[in-house]
Amino acid sequence: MTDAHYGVRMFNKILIANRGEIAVRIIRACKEMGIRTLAVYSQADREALHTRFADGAICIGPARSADSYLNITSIISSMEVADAEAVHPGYGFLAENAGFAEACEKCGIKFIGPTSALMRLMGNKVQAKKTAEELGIPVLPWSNKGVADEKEAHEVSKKIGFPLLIKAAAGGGGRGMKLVHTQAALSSAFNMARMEALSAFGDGEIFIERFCELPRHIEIQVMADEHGNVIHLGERECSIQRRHQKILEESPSTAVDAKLRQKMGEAAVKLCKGIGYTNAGTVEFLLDKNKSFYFMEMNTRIQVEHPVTELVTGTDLLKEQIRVAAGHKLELRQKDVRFKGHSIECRINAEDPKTFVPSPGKITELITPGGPGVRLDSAIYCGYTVPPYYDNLLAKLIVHAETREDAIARMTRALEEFHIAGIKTNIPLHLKIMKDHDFIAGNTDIDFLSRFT
Amino acid sequence: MTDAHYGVRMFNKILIANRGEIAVRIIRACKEMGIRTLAVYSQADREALHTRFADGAICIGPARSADSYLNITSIISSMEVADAEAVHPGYGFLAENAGFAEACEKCGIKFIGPTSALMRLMGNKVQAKKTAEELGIPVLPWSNKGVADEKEAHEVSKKIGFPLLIKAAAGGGGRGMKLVHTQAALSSAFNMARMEALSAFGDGEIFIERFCELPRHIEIQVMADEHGNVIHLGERECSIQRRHQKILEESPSTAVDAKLRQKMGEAAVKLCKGIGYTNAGTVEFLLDKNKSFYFMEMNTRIQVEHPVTELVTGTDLLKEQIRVAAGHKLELRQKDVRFKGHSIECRINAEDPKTFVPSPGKITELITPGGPGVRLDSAIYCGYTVPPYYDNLLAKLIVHAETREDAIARMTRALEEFHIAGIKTNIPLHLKIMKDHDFIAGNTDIDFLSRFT
Amino acid sequence: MDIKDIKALYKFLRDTDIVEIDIEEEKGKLRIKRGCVLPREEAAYAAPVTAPSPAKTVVEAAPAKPDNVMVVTSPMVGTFYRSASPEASPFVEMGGIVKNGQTLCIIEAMKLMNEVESEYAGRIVSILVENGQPVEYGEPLFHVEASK
Amino acid sequence: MDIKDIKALYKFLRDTDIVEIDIEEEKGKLRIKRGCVLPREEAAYAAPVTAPSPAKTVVEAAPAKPDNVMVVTSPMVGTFYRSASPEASPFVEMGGIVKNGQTLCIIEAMKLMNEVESEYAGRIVSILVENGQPVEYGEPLFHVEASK
Repeated sequence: MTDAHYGVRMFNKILIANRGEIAVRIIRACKEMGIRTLAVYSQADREALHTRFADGAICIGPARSADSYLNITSIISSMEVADAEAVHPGYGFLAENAGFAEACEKCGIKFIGPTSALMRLMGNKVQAKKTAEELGIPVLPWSNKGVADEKEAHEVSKKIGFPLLIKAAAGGGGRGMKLVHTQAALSSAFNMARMEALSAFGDGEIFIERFCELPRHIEIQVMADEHGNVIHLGERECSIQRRHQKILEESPSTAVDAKLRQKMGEAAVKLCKGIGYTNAGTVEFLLDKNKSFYFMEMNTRIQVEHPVTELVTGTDLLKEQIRVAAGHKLELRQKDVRFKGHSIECRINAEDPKTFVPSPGKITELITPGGPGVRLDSAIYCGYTVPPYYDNLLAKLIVHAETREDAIARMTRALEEFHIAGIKTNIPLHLKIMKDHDFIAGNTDIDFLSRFT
Repeated sequence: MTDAHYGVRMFNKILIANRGEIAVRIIRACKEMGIRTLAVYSQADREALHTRFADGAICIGPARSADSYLNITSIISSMEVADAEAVHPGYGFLAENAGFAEACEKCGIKFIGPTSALMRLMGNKVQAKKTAEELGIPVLPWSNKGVADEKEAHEVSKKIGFPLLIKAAAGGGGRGMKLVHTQAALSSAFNMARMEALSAFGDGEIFIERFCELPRHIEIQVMADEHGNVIHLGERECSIQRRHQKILEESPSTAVDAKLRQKMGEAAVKLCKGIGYTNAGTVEFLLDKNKSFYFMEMNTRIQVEHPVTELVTGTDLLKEQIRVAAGHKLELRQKDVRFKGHSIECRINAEDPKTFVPSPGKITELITPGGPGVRLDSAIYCGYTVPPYYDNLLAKLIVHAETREDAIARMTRALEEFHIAGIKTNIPLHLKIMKDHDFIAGNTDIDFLSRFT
Repeated sequence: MDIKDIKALYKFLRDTDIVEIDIEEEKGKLRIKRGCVLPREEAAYAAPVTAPSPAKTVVEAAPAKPDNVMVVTSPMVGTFYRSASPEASPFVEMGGIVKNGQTLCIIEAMKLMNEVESEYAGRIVSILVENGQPVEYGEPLFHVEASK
Repeated sequence: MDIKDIKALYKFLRDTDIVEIDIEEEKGKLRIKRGCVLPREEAAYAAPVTAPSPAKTVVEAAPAKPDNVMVVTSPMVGTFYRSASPEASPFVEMGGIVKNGQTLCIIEAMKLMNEVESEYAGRIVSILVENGQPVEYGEPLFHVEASK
């Protein structure tokens, strides 16, 4: 089959190796492109929307993720059995598992994402940071390599100063981090970090970097084809986090102007070109109070929060991922990327809005918001039982409006319309954020939510 | 209260004199503008979404429309009692009732729409047509005034020729029309039409015009402020109708290019300027096979299908209506109106998709479509009972995409996702249209659906 | 905000002409709207006081209505008046005996005074709306204990 | 498309290695997908055949399974083979007696051959999947009537 837009080859069938809203999102993109979809599901997800919406569905294992959505053998076998040409991993699960990407490469299945080699390079935070630094992208002062022992840690600390952060090379998203304020605390923190990294990631490699006080978390969306073209699609402001879990994202950031956007975008593109990156990716930066930015890590997958970028740039990142994976050239050139209006995404989680305890169970009443400028990427319906086995993201409520003020007003009314009974959700928390003076003023940093709740 | 955007006065509270999806749409606009909303509802609509979403709600009568949503006294009294400054009539019910607009004017309530005098002028099709003709806007050859008796009808027919249409001056939307092919049939058709008009509209005024074979129904959206500024927002293709009821609309029309759009738009603006029109309005044209267009009538209200215009122009017509009614100048100038992409709206009705018999009742299962480029303007939820007393529009599913081809693909997948159980809907009919070769090729006229079903 | 506070607030409101009140606190939001009685609760002898979700609360202010107590409801939206003019005495008083067809009150709608007549003969046992307060269609105005 | 047509179609499909069939006609769409059994229906002795909404139809091809008939399900996604190689004879035949731990079939996944052993001793009363057909996790493969 050929894609009508290009006359170039397109996949006949794609397996979606994920569940929840992102699996639904991928199915939507495929359907609109005329590509057949194959869902895989665990025994707990027989009634899930991705299982219902796909053209075909294969049960790959019991509820436990390790036996189903992380079961590489089952997933590759499903592709062979159902004759799927490509796999989209979504985010989470196998999306950043280089071993899975490699297995696909060996079986002649197209993994919709970068190569396994690129995933390994960026998956190791020491390698990633070193690579960025060598390409001239600003990084926070750091140990410049893995730190072997306490002694080396003390030497590094003299160069960097306190407070400093001890991090696991195999970590990411904030996992396996230790903040150290004094020389006295360094040794024990270092040893604890190494032990934790070893048990959590099976890799005890540790590095040290300067701690940046109250930064913003700003990330740049990039898209690269297999012909050497790379573009960026502006930034996302992701500072509103709870324990390194983002709960609200927006684009543009109130801290980024056109000039800074261009600088950060160019840094992200330089990194991608330097490593020969392909497909969608996100380059994460910290932005300090002086508007200096530092490379943190790169996520080699589509992000949960990709819709805010889609709404301000008018692109479809999922379709672009698929096109690029099929060998197409990028549709857009950098000079054609336009930013229009303001977009906010609220992650609607099944959890107590105060204690954050997950709240799985049956949805007994549901009114979803709609109307102009409202997009809902959801995996729920009235009568659906949210299983307790997976993450608690129910839906992403995304709005687009001309100005940030209008977007906040729109999000507020959409959140007020959103009614879910039977389980608890964090809708009240989002409503509280929408009415918060600091949020309205655009004064957010990664401690926003801890001061706020 | 002042509108942050302008520093000009804005209403504190608006009463929404309607129900269903349009009432919800108006409430959404008000909420985003910081205006308090007052719903009115019949005893059959206590559980309706507009009753639930508004800041306040007043029961104005029993289920029957004549006693509730058409009950002018109750509605005006509700405004006095709850201190609402303005009323939005939506479409249908009192939206084109000049008497209601006049009562509002007398009570010092702002009717969000044109003046009662303008509504009367355009409400009489003979007056409207005469006015348009005098302003130099093309009309089909016609009797140039009301036709008093059979004798006059025969004289007119000699000038116009057959086939011809006999119409009621007080009609509209196709009601009270007779198609006459021969001289022999003229007398009886004329007398029947007059009798029908008298009994249906309480006004026996009749006129005659040439019949146009298989035209397209193209309408131009206009918006006028109270300072003499008028703009048009392009066309909507509304040819897919069943018994003069539109069921699917799109913008742009496959039959209208930029040049024709400009010509038709200028004609619509000329009419509005000529009569001193204010607020939102729609100028309806017939477009014949030679791309000649003829003024048909003007609708002095917001239309069901306004969202397709909003999506291709990036405007919010409801908010603009409210701003203009509060005395603001139009935000946009004609030269700033841009048309981007393609939009299609499907009206989802509670009816048998083959027999068109209405299907009220309880919605027992509901999965609503979402994801990128999908807008749902709906008044239903799972567990809601669709009452049998009102029209059967459940929801408007609207998509926006870069091209018409992409919009059709998007609408198809959205319709496939849309699952309503407990009542019958016309979703299968819409899916059939999306797969129809003539529709895909853009070959639609007002007989499309009759040939199709 | 607990049920006692809501009851106290409601008691206060009953003696005023406040129709609706919105309270937003750190702990949550409360909206009380008076004058709207659901038909299935018409027999409940009380105007509902509701706090919107997440914590829906309905306060029932009085015990269930006996079978021989009839409800006179408002035939229209408007303002309820107990007398023909501010100076005049009320058409009926609590405990008063009324005849079928006797004027009970006036509903003013669009500057017009509409008399509401009793469809029952009996004794007025409750006057459910304060003088000068707005009423909606179908809203209970009086309870009349029918004569046997 | 009525129930008899669907049953006939299903009968045809059972004898082939077709996994999924989509039929689009003027009257509607029918999709039949084999190999997916809902857990609560595992005991129903049949693979479900479903036509997607609006007209959901489930064809039950066989009567309810007696209590002493055990179901052997697939432990993984893969391709079902009844013998070790195309030339070899099947591990088990209809009506054959099997021991606990005896190899019943092979599931090929990612070029690896995985033997499936019986957890029951008894007689093979149904072979639910055709040789060479794909199976999903948990899909019933055999019915074994347990020895008493």
